[in-house]
Amino acid sequence: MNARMKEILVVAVLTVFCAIMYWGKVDGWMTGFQFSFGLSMTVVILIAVSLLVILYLTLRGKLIGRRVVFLYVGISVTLPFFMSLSQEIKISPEVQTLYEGIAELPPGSVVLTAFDYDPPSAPELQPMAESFFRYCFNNDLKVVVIGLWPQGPQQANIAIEKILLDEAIAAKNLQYGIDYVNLGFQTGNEFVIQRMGSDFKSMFPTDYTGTPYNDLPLVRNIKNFSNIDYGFNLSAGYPGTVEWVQVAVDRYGLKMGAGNTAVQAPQCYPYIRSGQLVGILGGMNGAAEFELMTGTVGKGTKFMLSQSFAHMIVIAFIIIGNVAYFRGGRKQKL
Amino acid sequence: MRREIPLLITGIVGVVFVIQYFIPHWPFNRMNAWFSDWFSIVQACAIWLGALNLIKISIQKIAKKKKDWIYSVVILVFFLLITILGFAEGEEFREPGTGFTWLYEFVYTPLSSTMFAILAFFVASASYRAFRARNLEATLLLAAAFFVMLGRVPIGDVISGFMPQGAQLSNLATWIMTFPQTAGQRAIMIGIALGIVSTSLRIILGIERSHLGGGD
Amino acid sequence: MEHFAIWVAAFLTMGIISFLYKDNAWYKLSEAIFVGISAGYWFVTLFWDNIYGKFWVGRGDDAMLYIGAFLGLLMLMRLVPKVGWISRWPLAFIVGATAGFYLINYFSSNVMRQVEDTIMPLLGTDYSATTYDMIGNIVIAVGTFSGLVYFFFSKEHKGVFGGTAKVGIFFLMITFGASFGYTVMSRMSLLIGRLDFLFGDWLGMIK
Amino acid sequence: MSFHIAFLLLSVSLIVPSPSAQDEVADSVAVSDSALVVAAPPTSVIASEHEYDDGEALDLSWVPSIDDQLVGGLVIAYRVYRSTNGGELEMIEELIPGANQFTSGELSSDSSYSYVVAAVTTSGEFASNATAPLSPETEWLNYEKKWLFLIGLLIAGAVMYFIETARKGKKLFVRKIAGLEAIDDAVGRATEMGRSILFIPGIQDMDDVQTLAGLTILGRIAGTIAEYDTKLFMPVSRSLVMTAARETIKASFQTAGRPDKYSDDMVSYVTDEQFGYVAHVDGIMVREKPATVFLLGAFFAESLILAETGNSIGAIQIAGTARPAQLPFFIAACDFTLIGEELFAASAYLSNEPRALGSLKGQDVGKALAMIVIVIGVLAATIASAWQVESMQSIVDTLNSVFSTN
Repeated sequence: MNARMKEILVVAVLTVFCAIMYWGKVDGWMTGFQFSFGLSMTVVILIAVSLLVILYLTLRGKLIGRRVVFLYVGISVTLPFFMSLSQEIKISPEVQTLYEGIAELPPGSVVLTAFDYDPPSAPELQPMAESFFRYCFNNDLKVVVIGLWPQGPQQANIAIEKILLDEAIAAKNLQYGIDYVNLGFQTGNEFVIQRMGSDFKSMFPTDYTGTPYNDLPLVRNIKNFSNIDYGFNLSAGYPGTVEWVQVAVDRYGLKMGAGNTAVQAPQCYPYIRSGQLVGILGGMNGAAEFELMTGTVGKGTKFMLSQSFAHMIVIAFIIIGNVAYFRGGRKQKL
Repeated sequence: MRREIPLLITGIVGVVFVIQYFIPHWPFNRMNAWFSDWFSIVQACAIWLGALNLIKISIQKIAKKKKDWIYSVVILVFFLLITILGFAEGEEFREPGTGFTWLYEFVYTPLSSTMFAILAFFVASASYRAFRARNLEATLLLAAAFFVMLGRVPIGDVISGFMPQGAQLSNLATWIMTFPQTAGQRAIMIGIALGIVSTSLRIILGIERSHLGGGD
Repeated sequence: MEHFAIWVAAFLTMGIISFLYKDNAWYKLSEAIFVGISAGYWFVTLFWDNIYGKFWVGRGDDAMLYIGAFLGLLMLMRLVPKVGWISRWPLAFIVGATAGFYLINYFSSNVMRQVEDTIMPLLGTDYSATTYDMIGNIVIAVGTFSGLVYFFFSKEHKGVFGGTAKVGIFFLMITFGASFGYTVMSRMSLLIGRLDFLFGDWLGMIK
Repeated sequence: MSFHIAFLLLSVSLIVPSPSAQDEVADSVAVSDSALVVAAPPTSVIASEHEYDDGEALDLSWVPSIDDQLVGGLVIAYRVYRSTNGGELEMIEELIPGANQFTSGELSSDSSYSYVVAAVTTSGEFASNATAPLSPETEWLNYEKKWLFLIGLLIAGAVMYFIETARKGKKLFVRKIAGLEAIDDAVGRATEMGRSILFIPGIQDMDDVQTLAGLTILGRIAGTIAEYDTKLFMPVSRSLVMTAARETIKASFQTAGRPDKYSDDMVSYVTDEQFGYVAHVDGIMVREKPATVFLLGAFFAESLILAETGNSIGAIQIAGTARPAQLPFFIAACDFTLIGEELFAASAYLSNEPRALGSLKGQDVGKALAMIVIVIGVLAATIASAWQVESMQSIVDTLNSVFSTN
């Protein structure tokens, strides 16, 4: 069988698979598909056994290629979606301090949330945004949203819309303009923060719908950072937490916590040690921990199983790689 | 002259932007704001140069029937499609329901999310290949990555369950992140900042000037 | 329309993923669509946000915006070969402002602040820190110091100095390893997000 | 003079109580039907200049009413009133009991302001005397930043001193940096193999110093490329970078005496979108198979996608960035990595120009200063807290205040 034939076969198999799955969706028998506990364990054991086989092959001098690694990553992330297994979650200190920082705010405090991320980072940051808003609305904190990334405020709206459907929060009958405001996006990166230090209104003359700043009761009396009780920045890169700390915290003394993608978080750790940040939610784990602290179950908790599996796979391959190295495959390049 | 004037502009503007930090008085207190405005306007003008270049290259490729020229047609078609929509739909081009938004939501977003997501695979293959205990430094790299990776997911504590409270993998991960990691980051950050100070000075003093081109 | 949209998104998603196997027509198509759409997206967005939204709307209130427009115009002179050299002026302006701004900002936030934070007692009686914190503080002080030694350019890494630089490299390696390990999580979650789309939104298998 | 009298009148009217307060007194009495609660007004209300600002604020301080007690206190709030240019008093802020200061913002240095602070009880308001009218002033210098200025000046001075020393011809020692040695070899390798060189200057625009650093390195290696007559291609994600990169390469080719070899097509704009750009560069990498890949500039999440793809095609990769978060990926996937500061040192180092090398010496002065301060500070703080030595503590406090940026 030549390469071209193989490719055609792959595409055909994929098409059939998609067709069956889609039929399952339309028909309904596929929805909420779950492995039983026994089957889940069997799958886990099968994966483990196949890894042992790879280890054995490596010991025999047969190195696997990067595509095999790719395949395992795909499997390890996908299968846990359908497994009925649960795991325990522990709270880390930086999440604890962040939570305490918000918990001590009296009702009516104004919280500024800066949405500095776009849809690609949403899996990590959206669960944080949702549980943060849920906490704020449940505890009568007033929320002002801005974004230094163009798509940030849209992400905020998605989160708010979802949270407002919660029964407890729907019962509060929150009003836009009074209980929360979305001022939208502004270009200019850290310069925006800088200018907000003297005047919010000059940077956000209207909210995202075009309502003038002064017609919004919640923000009408907010001049600058001194009228903000707490800042929360969800960031996936530049501009993000580093800029907020450099300008809003260092220059204007804003009290601030942050939710970062896991990659961004290590860079901000020095800021926790130095007290420039109250706390950090790092990655999906941070989101899951925050969900636990605020007593809700969201996607962060749900996806942690896939997360754990993926980590185990990466670790397994690091071990296999080292076995290959010590066995003498030192000159081998993947 | 063509070479001196830009150098002079860079030097003067550079100095002004340093001292504005120390002067709260007008006009220095407005400098940052003005610059951010000006920069975004220049940026928006410059993108015309980029876009025209993209069009030019695509057309060249199509005209010469170079390999894979058909994909240049795709680039052109989609570029023109979203541009025409964006301008035709006017100021409200980003409102829900516009064609522009549709393209953004169902074409742009999935593409960019997926490109970002395939990093997961590369992270795995890079770990497999690079984290090998070749020498002491590589071993430290490997060990730190190994423990933090394990400590960051709940399963780490299941593995280290036999250890006393406070000495589990998640605590180790936190410890590595809070102390040695912070120390390393700090040294890097201080170094970078000094590097930036010196590079900026070289630019302001006109020692680095290749980006301003030759004297034609 | 909704169905069609999700199919389009799923098609493009899998096109990109197929690159992992090898470069192929599906990927090339997705890539070309991506380049065309995103270049157009920014072209349009920058026009409406910056030229229209910032300059045209705001020019009455802030005459300074005309300077920006002037710089932008000089930039566009590049299209006219004879006077293209003038586009170096706005470039020179931007480079100068960036150099000045970064110089002072990084100096204050990264040098001053980080040095200040490293000044702390390693151990002590009235210090409320635990042994855990004390060891940590020692690690931070030693790590920061030796890391700086590593970056020192004026002295060859030999003798005691070289030994300290070596310790600095160890710290840097731990830093990189830890950051890498920490990042794995984030990258995996992105993939989780995409697969959630494929299996949840598209195929409807996840509730 | 009439101005002052007006104020006197106003304040008097406030004390017994002000018209607006009077209404409230009437209201609350009517509603609560309780006894009148009288409290002493706040005293010693002083308005003063808010220091080192641009003339937009005044500071206000006062001694709280003696009836403002933690237990059984009568005061439920303080209200701050402001009069602009002798006009009517308007309430600008309500503060919690126990408050004794307030910064009044949004002012203009063209007007003068006077303030009255009133203690509020359930029965009404009891106002202080009005402060003398005061205009906020714009300062020309922010003295709070004087240490930052001095230390900055010291380091900048050191950089300039060494630049000058080097210019005069004094030989300065700068140690070798691993990755930089490899750059020429990498260019040579591409030439030998008859393949191309790919240069990526990061994905940020010209307003990031890292992009500038990447371009200056490009300037250095473009000369070598011109000499070797190797093919260079450089897709970029920002139009301004495209313009600047073309200028850079053109200048280098001219200096190398090969202006004829230069072509605008070496640099092409792709898209501003991070991942669209990466998708394209990845595609180019596997199709063109460059022998050498340079990744020098500001990188974000794409760092590993690019570096892993480059690795899979067997290219020699030299990377460098000052984004700490991305360094681990370059270390893992590239052959040589310029770590943070080394990226900025690289162009100076490659240029072999004495002045540029001198600036590296100046940088070292900064590092030496940081190290000395850290050693002294940590020792002093340790001694101070372990043996309660006052003098040591004062050293620590001084250092902290000097290096504090707030």
